[in-house]
Amino acid sequence: MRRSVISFTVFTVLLSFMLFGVTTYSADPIRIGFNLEITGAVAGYGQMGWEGAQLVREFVPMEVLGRPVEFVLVDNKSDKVEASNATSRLIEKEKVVAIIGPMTSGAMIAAGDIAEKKQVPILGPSTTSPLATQGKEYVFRVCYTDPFQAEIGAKYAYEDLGARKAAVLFDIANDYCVTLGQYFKDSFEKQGGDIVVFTQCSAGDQDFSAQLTAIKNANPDVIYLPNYYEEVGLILRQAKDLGLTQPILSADGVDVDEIWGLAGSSIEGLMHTAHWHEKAGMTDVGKKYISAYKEKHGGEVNSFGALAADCVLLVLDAIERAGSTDPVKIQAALQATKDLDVVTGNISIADNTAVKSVVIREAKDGNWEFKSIVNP
Amino acid sequence: MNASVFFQQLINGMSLGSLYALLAIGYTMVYGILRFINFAHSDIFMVGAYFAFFSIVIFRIPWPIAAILSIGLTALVGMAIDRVAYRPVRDAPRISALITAVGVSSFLENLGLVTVGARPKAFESPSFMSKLFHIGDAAITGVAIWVPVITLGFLIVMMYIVYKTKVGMAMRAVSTDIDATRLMGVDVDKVISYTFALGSALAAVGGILWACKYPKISPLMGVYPGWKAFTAAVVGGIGSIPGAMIGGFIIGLIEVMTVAISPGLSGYRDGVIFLVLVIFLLLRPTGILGETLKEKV
Amino acid sequence: MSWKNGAFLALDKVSLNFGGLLAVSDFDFILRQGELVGLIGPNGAGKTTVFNIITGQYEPVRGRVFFKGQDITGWRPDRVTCAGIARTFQNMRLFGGLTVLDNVLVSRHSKLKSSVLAAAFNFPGYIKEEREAKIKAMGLLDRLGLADLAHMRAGNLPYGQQRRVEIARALAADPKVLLLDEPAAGMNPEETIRLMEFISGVRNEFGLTIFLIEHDMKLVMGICERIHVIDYGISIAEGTPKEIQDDPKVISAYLGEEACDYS
Amino acid sequence: MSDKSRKTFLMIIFLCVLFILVWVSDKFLDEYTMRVIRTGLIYIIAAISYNLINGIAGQFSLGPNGFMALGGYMVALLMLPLEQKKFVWFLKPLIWPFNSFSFTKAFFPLAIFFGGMAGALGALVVGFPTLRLRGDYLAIATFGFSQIIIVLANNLISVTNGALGIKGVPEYANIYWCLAWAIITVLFTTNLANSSYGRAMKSIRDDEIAAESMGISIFKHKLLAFVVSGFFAGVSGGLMTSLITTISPSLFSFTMTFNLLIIIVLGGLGSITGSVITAFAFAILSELLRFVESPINLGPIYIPGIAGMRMLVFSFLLVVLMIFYRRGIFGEKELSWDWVLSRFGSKNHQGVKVCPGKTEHF
Repeated sequence: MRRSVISFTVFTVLLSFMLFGVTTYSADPIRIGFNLEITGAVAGYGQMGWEGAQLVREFVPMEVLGRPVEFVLVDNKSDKVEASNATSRLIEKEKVVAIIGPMTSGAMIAAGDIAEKKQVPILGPSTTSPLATQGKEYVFRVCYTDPFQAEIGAKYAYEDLGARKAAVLFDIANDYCVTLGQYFKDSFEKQGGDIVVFTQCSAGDQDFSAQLTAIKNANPDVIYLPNYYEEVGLILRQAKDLGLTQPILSADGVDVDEIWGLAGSSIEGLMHTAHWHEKAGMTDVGKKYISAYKEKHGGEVNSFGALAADCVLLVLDAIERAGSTDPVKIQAALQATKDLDVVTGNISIADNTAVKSVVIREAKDGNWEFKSIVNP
Repeated sequence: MNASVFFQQLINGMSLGSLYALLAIGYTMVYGILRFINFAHSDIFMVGAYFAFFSIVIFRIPWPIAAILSIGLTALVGMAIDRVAYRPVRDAPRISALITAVGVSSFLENLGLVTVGARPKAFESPSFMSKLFHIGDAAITGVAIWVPVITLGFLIVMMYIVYKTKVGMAMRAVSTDIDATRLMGVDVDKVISYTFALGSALAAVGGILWACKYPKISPLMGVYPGWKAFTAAVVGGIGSIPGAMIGGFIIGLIEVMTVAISPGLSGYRDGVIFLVLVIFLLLRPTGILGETLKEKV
Repeated sequence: MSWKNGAFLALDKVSLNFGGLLAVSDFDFILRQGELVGLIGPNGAGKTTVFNIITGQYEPVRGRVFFKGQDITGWRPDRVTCAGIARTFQNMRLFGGLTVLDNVLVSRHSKLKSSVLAAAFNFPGYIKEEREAKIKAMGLLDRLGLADLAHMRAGNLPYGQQRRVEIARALAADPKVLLLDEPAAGMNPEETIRLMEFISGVRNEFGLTIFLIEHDMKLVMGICERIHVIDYGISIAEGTPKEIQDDPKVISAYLGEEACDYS
Repeated sequence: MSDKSRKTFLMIIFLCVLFILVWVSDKFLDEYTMRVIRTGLIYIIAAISYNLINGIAGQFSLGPNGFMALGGYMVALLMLPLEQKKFVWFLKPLIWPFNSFSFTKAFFPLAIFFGGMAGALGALVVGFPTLRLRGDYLAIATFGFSQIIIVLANNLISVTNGALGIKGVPEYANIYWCLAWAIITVLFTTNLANSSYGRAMKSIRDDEIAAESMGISIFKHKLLAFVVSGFFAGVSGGLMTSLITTISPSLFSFTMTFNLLIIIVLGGLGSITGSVITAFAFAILSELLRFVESPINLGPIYIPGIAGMRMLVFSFLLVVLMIFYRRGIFGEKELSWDWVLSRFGSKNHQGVKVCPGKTEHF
């Protein structure tokens, strides 16, 4: 009995805490919210995003309109419910002027709905699904959409690699992989190519030998792997073990340092559509970002962090141009972004999506080598 | 599917299956004795792989010593889990033990996420594991050959321990009637501790071999192999060590052959495995080699 | 089964084995309406197994079970109970988390006509039924001297009272035949005597046919009209208490057992 | 006034007070707080439905996430506006009949009801074969089925849109609907648990063999509990989908089941009151505990937060609870008017003798 009285009391106290607010803020700093996957199934991406965003502090003064800029991070546990609540919290409680994240499209779709309603701009570093921005004025992305990237991949495979038969192996449980796979197939077939194997794996799979054996048996000219680095690393090893020698093409999801370790020597020759390359017109901030990254974390930079850094730069620029911290004005300024130098290149915003060039890179001798660039 | 592709897929299935088998033995032993599913077993498997990772990559301990060290450490972790979490709920209703196991499993996974981070680590396997053999058109890695061989070796050791040694005798006695064995003066808790140690050691072997075959380790790496291994234990007949082996091979082969026969349906692969599990539970809950356990009225 | 026409409950050459071990073998038995029959035998003789076969917990490998002329072999236990055979358990299986009253009410559940929705939405028809069930259950508890304990958790009661709750629970199912599995186990002599009176009493009051397993020979000899002896799953003797006491086979089966001072 | 009508009267007053409270908070509290409260109410529905099968009927199921997913997809398919449907299914077209109609706002409760029916139907299909199994076997089989539901959701792109999920579900799950469904769930489940059927379920939980021997059809009652549980799981899944306006297979992953398990164990297996309180507290605490694990940034001093601490703490709590405090906060007890009246000095209250309902107080 006494115990339940105590728990009731504790509960009530906590509730009142929540209702009447725990923290008081000075109106002074401009607050930018981060709604990231810090824990849960896809925690790696959120953690990379946060790393990247933090790095911007190292080389860009955190001050706009004469006021300091503050970052507010909220974990969404890779969960849609939490992503919605987190967005609401950032807007209502933390009074942020713009939100960066979530990293994944699914969570962004949930979060974007709330940001749209409250008219606060929300920027997805790597939310490539076309559904994320569809019908939304306040939802932005700084990466390209899946259909666009898949089309470039398909064109490159057909024209530059001269492939006529392609195999696709994608993760059915991941919207990014599904959309890329499907659009690659459509685009490749439209150009006159033939998809000989269109096979799936599922999140958490570690053995792809059955799918790869089927691919080997069909003997395609190119293999398209529109998956994240975690799967691609293993697939590459297993493909090599099975004696697959075809060129392998992947997408921006592999641009993480860990891919080198995961794939080992099998990475040699992997090509992918990427956001940047030093030989493809690296911006000043990009160079600063890379040196700051190497200094702080060591290893190769990853695109997830870089894209989150892009978001920060975009928001800072938009606040500057808007001359106000009113989220509505910031949204208008974001939509009007033209030729802005960010970490991954020079971008403009059209249809709430970054217009940027696609770089194609190839893994050679432990480095990404520049292959080609496709301008929008 | 021509003969060489079939052969290739067979090899794929066998080597995957023997990894499941190693894990399944741990499930089956604990279930045979305590009649409860050790949900945390799949995470002990993960812990084993991380121990090996740290001793090899971070501390640069030579391979064979590192493997033995991490197997021993994992066995200790298994015993510790039993001591701390499972022993207190041994006399509690079954559901309490199960929920405890689910909790321990989640605890280990989240502990992993907090301490080593969510991003996967690349595992360095010894060179003899990654050597490539060609038989006809089929390409076989060293690991694909070594895994079944090592699994068989451990199976023989396990069978010896369970059927020929005093501890094994005690284990079998406990699994038949825990109260009667206690009355006969056997330290039941100790026997159960040994069971956990053995099961966890095998999980560590599985984890290390798994990491050699799929050199990507992450805190959640055990989840899916765990379920599939458990399915293998059920299919083979829970409580039976050779059954776990057979079940492991069956699940490995089903998994590979589902994709091999129809690549377009590979998205349903996990669904097929769970369907097999459910079908076995319904039609033959005792599995292939299991014994019927009748509830006493 | 013409020879069993007079029988209320009949077992016809019933056999059951557990993993090659014969638990019951070719067991023949009849129970006439209104009788009070005892089943005795040394430990592990298969007495409870006979009960389990009757109530459907086990399905015999051979032989049939008849109740009121109907073949009930292989029926599920709940169906057997609804047909009119209720039982108690040797090791007592009360619903420990429920109150005494609720334990008894569980047995009334199968008599319920209201649907789930009627019950969950408290329709008047259901409330009436529930009230009637409660009155009946309280009446039974009162009859067994348990009315004061109606709202106690059954699991918290002392042993003797739990036994009585078990009997009340079985009676609440409105049985024609009551199977009692060692009702006097763990009771002191005084309690046993009261139990004997009680059993005879309920038999007359409810017009029951009773079949009981008991170790306490005083009780068995005192109230049973007929006794059936089983050893190693085989029926070895049958007759009135007097006949059984003098049967050499029974004496040899019990030789060495302390419990044979049934003077 | 009779005991029963007094309770009815109190209940009506309580509901009125609750309604006024909600109305006031809806007017004066910010949307974030209201959103958390709505999440809490939905968790209450899910937790009670899970407690019905696990705590009251004593059957360890690990599959409520599957039934929630079924309810969620049903509501999404029914409520999504037609033009949105055309856009969302851009990989493969949506199948008939969902591509030809959508419900208007007025039919939202009906859609939720259909969501519940989808969950109930799923529970029937899953329960019919699996409920013959006991204990851990049942747990695995239900887990297996819930995984199969998720696998199907990923693969049946022309129904579920696969991993891309469905977006743009209208947000009609306002505080009143959430509260109404939560009240319906609490009342229905409480009544059911205290009814003859509920007793039968509890008897199965306590001793299956004895229950069967008392004339209870084990299978029928397990299935009943499972289907009712599936219904409310479906309802909660539907409300959740409408609340966050989107659904995809990852929304109802095993984590959801794990959360619900913590909730019902913490509240006390079998206690509806416990489930209500812990479910609501869970939703609020998971928001409140945010500041514990988020990094603290005080100008020059930067304290990195320990991400993932919440889940670690929850798992630890679950194990500790099972070891030391197995019965949870409420055990099997319920907060009842009898108790409230006896605490707060209603004179001459007699709730003993042949008083209906639970009389066990804490």
